[in-house]
Amino acid sequence: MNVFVGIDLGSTTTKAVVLDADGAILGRGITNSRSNYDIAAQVAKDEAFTNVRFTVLRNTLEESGLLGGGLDEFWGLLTAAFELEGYLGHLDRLDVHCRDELGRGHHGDLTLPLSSALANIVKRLRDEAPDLFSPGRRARSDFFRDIAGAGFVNAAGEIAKAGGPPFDRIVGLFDKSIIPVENESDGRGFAPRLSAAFSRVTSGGTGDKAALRQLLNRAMGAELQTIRLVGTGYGRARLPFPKDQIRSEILCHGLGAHLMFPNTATVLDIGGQDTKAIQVDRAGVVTNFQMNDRCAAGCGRYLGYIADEMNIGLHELGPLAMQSHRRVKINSTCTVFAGAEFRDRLAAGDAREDILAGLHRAIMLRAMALLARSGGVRNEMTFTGGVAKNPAATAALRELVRENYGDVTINIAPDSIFTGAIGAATFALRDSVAARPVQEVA
Amino acid sequence: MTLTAGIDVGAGAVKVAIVETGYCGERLRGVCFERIRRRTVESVVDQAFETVLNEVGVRRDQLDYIATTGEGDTIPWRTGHFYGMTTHARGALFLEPKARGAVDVGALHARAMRFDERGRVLEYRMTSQCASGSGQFVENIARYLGVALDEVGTLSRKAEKPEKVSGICAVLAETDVINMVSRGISTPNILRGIHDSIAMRLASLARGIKVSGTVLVTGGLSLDAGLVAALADRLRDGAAVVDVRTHELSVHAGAIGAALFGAFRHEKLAAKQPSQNSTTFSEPANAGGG
Amino acid sequence: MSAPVQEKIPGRLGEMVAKMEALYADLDLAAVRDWKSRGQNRRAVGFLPVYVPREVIHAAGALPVGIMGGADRIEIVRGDSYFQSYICHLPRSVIELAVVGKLDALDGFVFPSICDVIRNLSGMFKLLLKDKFVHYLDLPQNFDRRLGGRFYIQDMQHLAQGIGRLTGVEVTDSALRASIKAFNHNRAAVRRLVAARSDRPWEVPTLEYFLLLRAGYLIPVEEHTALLDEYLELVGRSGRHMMDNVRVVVRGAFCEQPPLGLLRTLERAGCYVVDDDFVLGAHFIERDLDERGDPWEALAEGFMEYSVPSASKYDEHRTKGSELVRRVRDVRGEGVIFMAPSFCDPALLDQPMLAAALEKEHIAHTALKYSEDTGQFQVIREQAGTFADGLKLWSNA
Amino acid sequence: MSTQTTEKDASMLKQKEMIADHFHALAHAKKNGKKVVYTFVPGNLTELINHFGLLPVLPEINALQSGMRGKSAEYIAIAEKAGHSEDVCTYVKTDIGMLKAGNIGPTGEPLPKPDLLLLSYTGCFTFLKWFELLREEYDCPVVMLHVPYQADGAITPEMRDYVVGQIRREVIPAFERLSGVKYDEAKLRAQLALSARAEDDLVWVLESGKHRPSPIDAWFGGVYYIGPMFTSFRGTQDAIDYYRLLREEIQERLAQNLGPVTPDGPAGAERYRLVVEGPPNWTSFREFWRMFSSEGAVVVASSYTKVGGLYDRGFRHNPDDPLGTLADYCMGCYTNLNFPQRVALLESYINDYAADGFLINSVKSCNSFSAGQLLILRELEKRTGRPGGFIESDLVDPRYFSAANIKNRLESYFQMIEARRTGARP
Ligand SMILES: Nc1ncnc2c1ncn2[C@@H]1O[C@H](COP(=O)(O)OP(=O)(O)O)[C@@H](O)[C@H]1O
Ligand SMILES: Nc1ncnc2c1ncn2[C@@H]1O[C@H](COP(=O)(O)OP(=O)(O)O)[C@@H](O)[C@H]1O
Ligand code: SF4
Ligand code: SF4
Ligand code: SF4
Repeated sequence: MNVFVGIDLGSTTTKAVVLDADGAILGRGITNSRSNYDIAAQVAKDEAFTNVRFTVLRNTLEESGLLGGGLDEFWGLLTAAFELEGYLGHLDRLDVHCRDELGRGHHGDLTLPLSSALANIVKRLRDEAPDLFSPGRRARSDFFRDIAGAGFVNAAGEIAKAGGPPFDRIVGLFDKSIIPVENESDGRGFAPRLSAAFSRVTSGGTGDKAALRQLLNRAMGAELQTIRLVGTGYGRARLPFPKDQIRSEILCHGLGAHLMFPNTATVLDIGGQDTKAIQVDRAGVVTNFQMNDRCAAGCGRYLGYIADEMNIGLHELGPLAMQSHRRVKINSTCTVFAGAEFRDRLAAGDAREDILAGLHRAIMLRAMALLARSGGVRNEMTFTGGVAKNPAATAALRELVRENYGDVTINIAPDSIFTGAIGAATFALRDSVAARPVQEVA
Repeated sequence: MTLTAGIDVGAGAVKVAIVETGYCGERLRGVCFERIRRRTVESVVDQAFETVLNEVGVRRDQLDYIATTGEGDTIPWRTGHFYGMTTHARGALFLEPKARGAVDVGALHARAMRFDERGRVLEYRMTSQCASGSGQFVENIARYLGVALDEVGTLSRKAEKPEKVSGICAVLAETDVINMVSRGISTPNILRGIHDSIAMRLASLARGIKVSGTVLVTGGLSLDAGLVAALADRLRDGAAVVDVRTHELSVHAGAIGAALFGAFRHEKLAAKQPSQNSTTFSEPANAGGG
Repeated sequence: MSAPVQEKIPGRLGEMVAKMEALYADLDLAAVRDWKSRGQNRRAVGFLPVYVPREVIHAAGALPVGIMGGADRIEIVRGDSYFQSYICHLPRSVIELAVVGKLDALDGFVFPSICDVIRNLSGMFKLLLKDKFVHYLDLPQNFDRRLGGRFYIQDMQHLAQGIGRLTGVEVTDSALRASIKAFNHNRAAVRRLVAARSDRPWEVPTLEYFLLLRAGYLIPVEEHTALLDEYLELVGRSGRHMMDNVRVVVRGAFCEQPPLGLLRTLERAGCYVVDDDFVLGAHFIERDLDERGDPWEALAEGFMEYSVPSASKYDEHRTKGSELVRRVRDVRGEGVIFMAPSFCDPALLDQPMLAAALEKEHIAHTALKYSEDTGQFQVIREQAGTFADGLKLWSNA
Repeated sequence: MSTQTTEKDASMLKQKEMIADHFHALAHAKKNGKKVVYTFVPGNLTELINHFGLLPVLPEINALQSGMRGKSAEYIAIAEKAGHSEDVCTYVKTDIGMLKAGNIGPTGEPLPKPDLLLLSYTGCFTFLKWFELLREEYDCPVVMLHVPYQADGAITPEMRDYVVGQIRREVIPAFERLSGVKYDEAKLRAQLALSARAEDDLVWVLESGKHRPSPIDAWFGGVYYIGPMFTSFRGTQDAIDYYRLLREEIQERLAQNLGPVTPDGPAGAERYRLVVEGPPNWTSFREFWRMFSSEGAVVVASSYTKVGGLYDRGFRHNPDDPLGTLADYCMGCYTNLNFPQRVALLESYINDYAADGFLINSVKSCNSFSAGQLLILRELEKRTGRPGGFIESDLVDPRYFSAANIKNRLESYFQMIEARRTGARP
């Protein structure tokens, strides 16, 4: 199968989208951005390809009718097991890197206690893993760093309290090792991982093992031929592609939003460290844009700091803020001060959810200024980027748009975070169409 | 003899100091440092306060004056409050009698002050809206690089070719750092680059008030030898010779200064109303001391 | 930390303060609308800080209304889209007010030439509010009567004609004299207020002082004079106590005004503000103007010879440093706080010169920055507090 | 190609020589008994200063040069140390810093102290503060020349009288006192006639940007072209010679259909024609230029090349009305135009120079330029329908030049123009 790939290398997350020759989305992949951009791009792309293969597999399974009514259940188990396998693989490598670190001899007397603490933690994380990845348990981060990090820190806290080595030192092991873990590719590859997952699921004795495995092999064998790839995003200058395969993220977001919602006139994208307000014409071509300046106040990272301060996941922030009845007025300040501001307000007696509601509104106010700068909000508006996943942010946006621009349709797609990558992939497709005749002549 | 406590409530940590002043001068009896780490400030203050009282063997009611500083003016049981730069200057002078200037770098803010031989603040500056010269900044970068906070300084000092950090924003700099890692810049060179950029901001604060002579770095980042070195470099390339120092108890400067001013104030008040406060001055108050 | 809450003030004084607060909070200019509705064909003309001869507006039959931004009471949604982050805050809120229609009650606008931001804002108003009267008042920086004086009178006369076209009133000399008289009364009352506050700052808290002056920007001058007199009468009997605060002089806040929370923070941090340049346009001329001769000459003389210095006026005789020192001594100030809006070029560039003059006289000083919507006061409290600590701890040591 | 480079060098060498001579004369001013007047670029009274045999120093130009020579960061730090805020205009701080660091001029020779400060403030209030500050440093007399703003879009007789009156009654007598030379109107007329001659050639050069491809870059290149005219050489034979040479060189390029010459050599194909509002950045001038030239973007017209006069809109120094023409010149500079005028001017540039878009480089330092620029952007988009771009930097403060950020915006902007040009492709 011929495919076209778009990669959006954001400051926080890296996204990949795979299209077929008709422009239909076959798969998506996302990972957190990390110091090695090649790896980030590679991982996102692998994830997207995996996603494609899974789509193929699912179709094949459905067509075969092999599992009948049990398909959904099997599917749930298989995908969960696949994720679990991935997680365990990472965990192994985390363990190895932590041990390497211990072996370097920086830790003096603490080496032994740290080593046993580590063993303890890794065992714990392993034991907890199947539960974390059981089907139906959603609402956790997509990223190994976050999931393992949370478990690691919690365990370290308990061990330190129970007389183990100091908390900082244990957590230091994780901090040091997570970087190499993220910066090397998964090693194992798709097929063995799927196969291991399959074994996990079928060990219970579901269905016709041999027949299933055959189908699986077929789906895995499907050839995916990348015809063209376009990269975009904050880190695009560092992407390992030639210049003509790189597009500005402004154009990609504009086009992506247009493809998802063809009536889009205004696009707002709030990512981790930048906010963009974009106007597009009826064909999805950008006519105007504005970005935040050299200050990251009011971007997604702001919420990250708050989540850190509260020790909760990013996805939990929005719902909490939604419970507010009396929003506190906050003038959005420096992103780094977000935590302190939050603490201050708490000390002043404001309720958590009210403060959170105020913070969300503050972020959206900054975005409104950019929007106004770019030419205002026109009908329809599409909200993209990671922050669009946050219900309190979208609620604040709707409210502000209504107050200032009246009735405007606001589109928010569940996979809005992929907007830039969709735009990039579409550019890849269009470029290859446009390029072909030239190649033939040449 | 007067026994006083200073409590410095910061954005990142609570610091407590117990000081005894008398005929033999000022003596630091004990200190305590407790990071807040997502706990309520009150509980951290209580815990830190109890810890240090136990350590030096003093009861609360034996204290003549409990002085707060930093965000401590919300503590209901304080005797009085002094503002941050007042106390850091006094604490710096106590730790380094030659010092006539101090640069305090805390979790969110940085301050620079110049003072006289009695610790009287003559001029000061502090950062406001932007966190690009702060401890939190270093913490974030350290987290990105996978370096424990207490290694940051040592590593930074090993830098051979510090990488220039262009941006000013502490948040965007995180991405800069990712870029550097991907370009294969070594951890020491990155850290030193960060230190240099913070030091530049600090130096401009310090220069703004014309510090000279000996300057003590106080606050949490005084523990970061890399930053201290970078700051020393930065202040050296100006015309005036500045001797930048730090002290192992620098992080407690605010609390120490508060306790000392507490004593100062206590004596002043006592001089005004000797009868009311006379009990505080009686010998038995010393019983717990060593 | 959020701004500390003010306790309730009992009695008539409380009522007055409440009324002033209501005026302050009234971004829709209800008081102005109300005034307009009480007569035929009434017009109101807004003016920006600082040196605006309100007499001319008054004599032309319009209500002069001071525009001081939106403080921290409006959310800036559109204003930010007109200004980059490195421009002071005032024009954002003014534009915000203008584009959302909160200045609709005003029929014209006067922009005095105090800086490039206000200057450009006048042009923006021309582009944005095409049907309103916009006048840029190019204050002379040449103080020769035959040159600057003449030019200024011509400029004021243009202004009078422009407003006259709105109101249908021609500014006669006698009308202008009457206006000068009304404002002379007001100036005298303001002087009494200023004196009372520097004498007994515990009786006249900075917050109330500010609100009082601010009220004068929204109501007719005659009413304002009466308000000032009644207030002074009441606080004299209020029995407010003195606190252990230091006496400071504030400079730099002549244009964009600090938020109320900041004013409270200063007092809470131990500072009595005994002299300042808040709402400077309400008292930029420190004496009565001639009520008998040529009124245009009188106004020109008022600005050219008797107006208080600020960073926006050329310091022809190089006396601004000594003026400040004299002022500090006159009000027995213990120190000076330079408090300028962020990115205010005139005020910030002025500071080093003033600071040098203070240093020569060994007067303590410090500098803070704010913007009208500053919401966090910790840093300000700490800076002002340290300043007060320094003066207090060492006062008689 | 090689002939072209040498030809280009001719005008450039000429300018270099003029500048070197000027600074050399300044360095030896005191020794030669010459008196020195400091003043500002917009609306400068160069002819009058030269008339009295006085030597002009333009602190803005020194600040700009310090930026280009990589000295400004150090100077700004010195000024901030002396109590100046981070927020204020960095030209002022660079100048103050340079002064405190020994007042060494751009050619390495020392600059003389002023004997007089001519505070002619056209289009910028900061000038006023700047010379108040210099007065503190030098303790020398100041002459105030208040130049009224074109608030209602025109120069009124009252404004003109006011300025002429100030020149006649205050500036000229002060110059006479300082120089011991009597004012000679016939001589001034002759000078003004020389000014006008060079002005014709400058206009020709600037308008060559209308050609496609444009033989000049009217912003990055333009700042060199305006140099002699906007500074101390107007009304001199040197200026006439310089502009003659320059015109010939550009004529040559036009004939060959060549584009501008950049620091990296001749520019590639012209892909984007831009009108630019605002000054450039000096600290990373070449890098900045390269961000344009590498993408084939050429600036065909700019407002910055009008801060020292709107010659292309017809103004010429008029020998028949010497003081009146000086007054008109003072009041006619770009930053002394009101907003509707600025917008109309840019609009006509966009149309007359057939630009693909217009770009604003907003500098942090300069409220005079920057306050309200976003409204200009919006108005122009509305009126011309052509895409506007917006970038932010500073004149001489390297802390505010974020190359990655600017490059990102520029690339996006150029790609946007491209995408709009080609329209939607299937
Ligand atoms: N599940 C989620 N729930 C709420 N917010 C999220 C979630 N995931 C990401 N975000 C927000 O999105 C931001 C990252 O957005 P993204 O578009 O990925 O940024 P970038 O493109 O700059 O990498 C985070 O800082 C966070 O605020
Ligand atoms: N060992 C260390 N090395 C370097 N920095 C440290 C160390 N310990 C603490 N810090 C820094 O000190 C900061 C806290 O400093 P502190 O002066 O207590 O701040 P605050 O008074 O604002 O709470 C933390 O943000 C951290 O970055
Ligand atoms: S205020 Fe905060 S977010 Fe903005 S530049 Fe400074 S550190 Fe970055
Ligand atoms: S605050 Fe300063 S810069 Fe801003 S408008 Fe007022 S005087 Fe001008
Ligand atoms: S504000 Fe602008 S015009 Fe004025 S001196 Fe600074 S850079 Fe020049």
